[in-house]
Amino acid sequence: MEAVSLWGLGVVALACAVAVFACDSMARATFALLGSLVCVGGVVFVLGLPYLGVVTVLMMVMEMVVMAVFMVAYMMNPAGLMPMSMLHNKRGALGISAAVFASLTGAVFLVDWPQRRGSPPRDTTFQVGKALMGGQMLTMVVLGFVLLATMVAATVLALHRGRYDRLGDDLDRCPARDPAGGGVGR
Amino acid sequence: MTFELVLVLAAGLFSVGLFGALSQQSIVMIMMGIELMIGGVIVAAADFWHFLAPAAADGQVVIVVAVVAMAVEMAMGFAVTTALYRARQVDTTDMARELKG
Amino acid sequence: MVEAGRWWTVLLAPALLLAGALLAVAADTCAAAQHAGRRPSLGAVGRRLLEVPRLLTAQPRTLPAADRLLWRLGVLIVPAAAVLSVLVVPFGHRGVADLSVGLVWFNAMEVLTWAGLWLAGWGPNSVFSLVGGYRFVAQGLAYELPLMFALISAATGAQSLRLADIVAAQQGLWFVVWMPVGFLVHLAGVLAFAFLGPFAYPAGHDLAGGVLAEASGVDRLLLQAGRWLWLTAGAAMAVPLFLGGGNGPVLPAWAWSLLKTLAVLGLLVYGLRRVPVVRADRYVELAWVVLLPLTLVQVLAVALVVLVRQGG
Amino acid sequence: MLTLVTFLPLLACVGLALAPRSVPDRVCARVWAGTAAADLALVVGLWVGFDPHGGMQYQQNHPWIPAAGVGYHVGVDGLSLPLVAMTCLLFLATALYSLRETRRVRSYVCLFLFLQTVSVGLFVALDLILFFVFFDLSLVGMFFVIAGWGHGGRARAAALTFFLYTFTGSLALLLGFIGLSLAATPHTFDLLELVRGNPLAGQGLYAGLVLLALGVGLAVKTPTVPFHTWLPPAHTEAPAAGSAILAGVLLKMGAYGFVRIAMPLLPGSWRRYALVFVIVGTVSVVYGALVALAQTDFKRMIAYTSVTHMGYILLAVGAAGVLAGTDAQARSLAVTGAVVQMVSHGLLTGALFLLTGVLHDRGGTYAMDAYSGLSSHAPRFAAATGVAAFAGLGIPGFSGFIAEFQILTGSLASQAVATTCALTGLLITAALFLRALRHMFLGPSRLPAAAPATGFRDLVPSEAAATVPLLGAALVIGVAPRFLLDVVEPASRTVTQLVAR
Amino acid sequence: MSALLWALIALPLGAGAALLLSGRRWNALAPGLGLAAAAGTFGLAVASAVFRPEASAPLFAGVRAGLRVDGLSAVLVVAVAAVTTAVLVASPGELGPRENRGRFFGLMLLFAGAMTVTVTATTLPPLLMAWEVMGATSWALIGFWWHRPDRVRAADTAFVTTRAADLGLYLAAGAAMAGGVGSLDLTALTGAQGGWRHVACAGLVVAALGKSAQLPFSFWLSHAMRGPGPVSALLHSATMVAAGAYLLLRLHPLLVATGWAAPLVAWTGGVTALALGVVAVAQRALKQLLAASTSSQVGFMVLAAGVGDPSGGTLQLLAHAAAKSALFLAAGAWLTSLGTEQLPALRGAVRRHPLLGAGFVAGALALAGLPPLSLWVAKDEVLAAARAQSPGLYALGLAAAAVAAGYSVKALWYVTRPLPHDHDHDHDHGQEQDGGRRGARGPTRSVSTPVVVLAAAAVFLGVAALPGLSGPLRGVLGGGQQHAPNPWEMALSAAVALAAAGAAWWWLPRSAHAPRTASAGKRWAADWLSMERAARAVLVRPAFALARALAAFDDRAVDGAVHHLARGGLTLARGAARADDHGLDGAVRAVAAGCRRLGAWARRPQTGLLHQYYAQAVVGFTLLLSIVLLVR
Repeated sequence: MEAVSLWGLGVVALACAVAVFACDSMARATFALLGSLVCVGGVVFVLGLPYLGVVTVLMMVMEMVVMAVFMVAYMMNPAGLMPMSMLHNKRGALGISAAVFASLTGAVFLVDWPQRRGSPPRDTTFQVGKALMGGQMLTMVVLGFVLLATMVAATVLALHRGRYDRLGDDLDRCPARDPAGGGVGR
Repeated sequence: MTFELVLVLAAGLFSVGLFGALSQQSIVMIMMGIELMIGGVIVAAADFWHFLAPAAADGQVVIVVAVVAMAVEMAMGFAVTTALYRARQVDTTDMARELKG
Repeated sequence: MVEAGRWWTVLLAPALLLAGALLAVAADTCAAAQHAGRRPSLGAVGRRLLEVPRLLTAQPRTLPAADRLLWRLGVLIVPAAAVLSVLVVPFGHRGVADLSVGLVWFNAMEVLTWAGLWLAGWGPNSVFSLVGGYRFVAQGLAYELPLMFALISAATGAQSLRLADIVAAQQGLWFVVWMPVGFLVHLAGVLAFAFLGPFAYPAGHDLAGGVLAEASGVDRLLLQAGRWLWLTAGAAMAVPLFLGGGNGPVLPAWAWSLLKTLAVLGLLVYGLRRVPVVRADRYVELAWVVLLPLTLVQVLAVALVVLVRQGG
Repeated sequence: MLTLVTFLPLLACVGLALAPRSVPDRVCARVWAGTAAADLALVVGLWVGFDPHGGMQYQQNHPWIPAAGVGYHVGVDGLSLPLVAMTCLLFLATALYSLRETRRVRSYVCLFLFLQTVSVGLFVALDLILFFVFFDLSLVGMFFVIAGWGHGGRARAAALTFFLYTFTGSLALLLGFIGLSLAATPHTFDLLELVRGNPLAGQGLYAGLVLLALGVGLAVKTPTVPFHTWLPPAHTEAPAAGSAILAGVLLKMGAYGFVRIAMPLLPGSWRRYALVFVIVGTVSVVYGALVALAQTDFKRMIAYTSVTHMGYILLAVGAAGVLAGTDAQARSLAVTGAVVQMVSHGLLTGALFLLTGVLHDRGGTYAMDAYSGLSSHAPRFAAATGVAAFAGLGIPGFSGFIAEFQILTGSLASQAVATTCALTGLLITAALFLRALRHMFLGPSRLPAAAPATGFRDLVPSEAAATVPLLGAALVIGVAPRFLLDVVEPASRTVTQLVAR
Repeated sequence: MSALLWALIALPLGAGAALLLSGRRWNALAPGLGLAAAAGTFGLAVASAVFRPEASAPLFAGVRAGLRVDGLSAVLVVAVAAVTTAVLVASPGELGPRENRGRFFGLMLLFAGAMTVTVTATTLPPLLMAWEVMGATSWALIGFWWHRPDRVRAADTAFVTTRAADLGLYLAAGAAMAGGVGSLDLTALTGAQGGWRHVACAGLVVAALGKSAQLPFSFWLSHAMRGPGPVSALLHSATMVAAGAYLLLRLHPLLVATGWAAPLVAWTGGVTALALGVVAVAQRALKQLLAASTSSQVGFMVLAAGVGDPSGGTLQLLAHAAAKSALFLAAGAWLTSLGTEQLPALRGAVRRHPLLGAGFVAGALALAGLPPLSLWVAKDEVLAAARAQSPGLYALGLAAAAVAAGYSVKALWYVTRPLPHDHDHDHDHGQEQDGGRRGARGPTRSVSTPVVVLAAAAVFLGVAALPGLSGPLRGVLGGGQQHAPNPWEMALSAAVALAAAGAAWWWLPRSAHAPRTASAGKRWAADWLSMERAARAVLVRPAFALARALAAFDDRAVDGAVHHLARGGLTLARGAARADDHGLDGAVRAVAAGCRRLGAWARRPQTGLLHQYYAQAVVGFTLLLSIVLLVR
């Protein structure tokens, strides 16, 4: 049962992956990518990591929806109605990725992988939770900080009017000049 | 045998993502390519965890990190693209080559 | 306690969900009539239900350069996701599939509606539907975080993601008693992802029906069905999370679950008319600035209680 | 007491330098003269209290750089006291002579006060490094005097040649000193200990090299022939007072170095290489006299005569080193002659240069053929120059004869051939001085074009007061030399004994 | 007693110095003061001759300045004082009031003092000091009228020549010291060991010959004649030139001790006497004739010293001093009054000034060595001693005596000719080249009396020296000499002198009118045997040439070498600077350029194209991965 599902999911994932760069419409590319990543979530689910699998699907769906918003905002031809090739250096990229694929698969088959050690715990979610909160606390802290930094940086970068513009030249205008009203304290 | 096959799947995803990243001009498309590559990594991590070291949680931590990385990459990518777009109405890497050496 | 049902429960659950949805629609038409001053009559309800065969036989409108694939996908996803999310909910002491990560599954299916609705909005290649889709995404950003933390507070209280464990944890005391904020935020969330009542902003009349603007025929039917299915699914989910699932003094577990679900559903349908449609950016401000901290405090309180109880 | 004598001028110099700008030049000159007179008085006091047979007296010894064995050790004996007296007398003379100086008087006075301190300091120094420090400071002082107040266009070039040339010599000297101190078991630069210890007694080659270094350093300073080419330009460009001090005092430093350092500290190698010094001395005598004979510039001629006189000293000092064929009395006579020659040359050539200063001040040039029959214009000037010239060529009755007689008598015993050659030097010196006198002072009267319309003014009181005492002192030494010889002879006897050991 | 001797020296020297320094201030008083000092000196001289004081003072280490008046020096001291007084009496006449008399009298007294020290000195240093001072004063006096460059040049020549000879004294002093005679005592010189004695003796001989104007140094005496009359009278006749002879007379024991010195001195004296006699005969100017005659007469004294006859020598010295100073005074007076010293022009000078003329005639006769006069007697003594030594010397002496007679008579002949009628005419065309004051005025009495007195002294001295009376004189001189001249020698010399005088008197009128075709020999003799030209050619000119050459060599070679060294240093510095600029700096700049190029290369991969970065990253990682895998 597991092998069949793995095969299925694998083939669908690859198909969607290829579809991402094959189709013209940006929306279709986005949702092909979503499909591929959902399959990845599925594979993870099947490989005995239910929590991570479902969380991956959860995150990917939200991400792709947001990406779709940006896709439409920035792409010249989001709907892919006017087919044009947005590619460059196709041959080079193909060559490199083929070479990488060949070397990786070669490595996969040549390297004698060690035998499995130990058996999966009963509750994998508990295992990862315990690890993150215990031995891997440093990773958790780092991830926390990275996420915080990303939030602040992304906001700052994306804001049209910058962080300080709203506070006027001398940074002291009391009700900051924000385009949209509302917000705390106003 | 499934272990190697899943790894091949991961390699495949990684390579397709790589091809996309290298060949696409649009920043968003490149980010999609990178997302696929990270997806490959997640698959590989799960595979390693499942087939080699289920006892330890390291494989899972790698997946968590990969997922966070994907989220961060996404956020920062679009922030930069927004800033770039707002500044110069350009969204392809070819036109944003000011940081040329 | 709750063990996975047999194979036929897979069919029973959708049926029950559909029934619930129909009941909700009827209640809604009665409320609308009462609201309009007329007496709620069975005929009005019947007329409302006749909509289904009308839509099924209607000629679907075709639009130029519509992305038919994505459109069809979007319209299908919304009801499918609702149905899938219910599989995890335990009915009395038996659920269809008792996943160890049932709560996350429900959340994942709930997020799928975002994708579905956006696709439904993008598909017809029309401005109003696209804007409607965007509105839903914006509304989603608003309600998603408080809803997640509400679910997390329930999970923290039960120290597990499995719904059966959550129900079991509510033997003594229902979570709604010491997680009221979580319950309210959950209800608001249910209304939000069913984009009904105060949260009908994506399908707002100012956008000529928003997401439903271009939907016609089967598409429109599926979308409408999806809204009401999600409403009942949300109500069903609230029961095991906050209202102790099948626990109850006298009646059997499934009866209590049914009763509680109908109660919640009634509460929601009652609330639909009472609150005006809230604009997404206004709600996002309320959600992120007020509800989010509250739910965080809620989770913190729950975690402390759990620690004290476990520690002591 | 000696430190007071040495550093009194320096105090005055510092006082003057720090004095407010408003101090008029005339006061500066008077201060200089006063200080010089006071210094001379102190030295006379020293002389009176000096016991000829007491060896080194008025000693003061304080550690200065103990790590390197260098101490501030000063003292006077028969050799250095006359020279110190002569230096003070000469500085007083130059002070009086410069009363009428007009160009930048304040710094001029400060420089000369500094030079006096340095010169006296050198003669009283009994520590090699102290000697060397004063040796080099004198170069610096003289460089500025020549460069600053020299009248020729090439003053700066001459000053630079003078400085670089003698400075290189001083470096060789320093090398020698270091060699000396290293040879001593407790490394010390103290002269008396080195003399007592006689460190280089045994080492032949090493001592020879040290003597070579010392010899070259001192030879450059007392200009012996091969190293003398800096002297004539330095003199022709230097101002009168500067020339007087350069010839009167600075040249003696080199000669004094031979007697004070080279002979007592390196007796063995001095005896072995004495012949070299004799030959260089003799050549200097004859060569200096002949080249002087061929000069047309009066001051340059006198400069070359200085080379001759220094040659005599070197001859005497060299002869004193040769033990064969002489007895102690002859050698000490030669050394005494050398010291007296230093004193007499200082007085006479100092006077001569001051008088040439007068000549240049009036006539604007030193060329002999530009003047003629000056006696008619300036009888007193002519008389003074005549007397100085005759004293210079060794007429008895003046210190020149006393010195040269002792040198020649003392040196003939061991160096018959060299001394006879040196005798011809006497003759040539006589010829050149007479020729100069005849050209300039006697014969029909003719003044150079540059001479002012008022004619050739005679000696001004300040100039007379400067030159006449010097000639008077030379006369006193010439007539009654005993007062000087009583002081010098015991010291030269000790030096000859040291060389002979 | 030594105070007397110190006084004897101090008086002339002190007075002289005072007068010299006073210069023109006491011009009027100068003669009186000078004369007083001279007289005082004379008195002291007589006193010291009687008491024979001795004195010494410490001079150098182990060397004392000793003075003693013994037999020989006593006589001389008195003689010097006497002649000085006489000359000073005559001097005011010679020098006009406008002259700088203070300087003249000062120098004369200084000279007298120096001469006194010379004769009384017993050790070499004072002798040498006095010797040199005499030279200096003679220079000052010869060049007294320094306005005329030729006079000064003559003074210089005189001084340099005598100075050259004086070097001998230095040599002698050094040799004595070397030879072990620490005290430098003249008498002890014979004790010097080995070769040093010969060296000392040679030095002394040379000095003496130089000072006494013997061959080959005698040419300076002809220049000395440029000085004023009294100077010639005092210095260049009586005292200075005699000093050399006196020295040899005193050091006769040393001469004998060395063996070769005595004959050398004797023969030099003889030859000088003869040669300079001939030169005197050939002279046309009176003073030049007298100067040459002085040299020849001193030759006799040197001959006496050589053969070891101090008393004869001294007598000769005294006689000659008296006679010659008289003649010079007269000649000087005529030079001032008649303005010329050429013999033809002095024709009949005796008649013009009878008293002066008489003195001159007496002096000339004495000079001729005619019998009863003093010089004849002295000459006989010397010749007697010479004969004892070697007949050749005796013959030489006789010939010299004959020649002496010859030139004396020549002078006499011209001077005693009858006055030419156009008396005044002579005054005008008298050549001025002798520089005398032209016809200032007639010789006053002050000149005539000393001339007469001196002439009288010259005559009467002869009498005292006659064999009968010579005992006390020889006793005074202390030198007991056996060879008293036997009568036939005296007769022979008298005959020779008379014959020569007669011949000269006969031959002179003929030659006076003969055409002036002077033969080569005559011209050579007239030019003082061209000794000066020889000396100048042999010594002076090469010395100057050598001097000029050396000066040039010094400026170019030695100074040049130093400047080349400096210039070499500069070029080295420039070379180093260039090397530094192009070499090192170049290398540094090359490295910099290389870095810039590398920089450019490093920037090439930074194309700004994102996809290329990815490609590079991937290739890089794969390489890294493969390395890690391969290496492990």
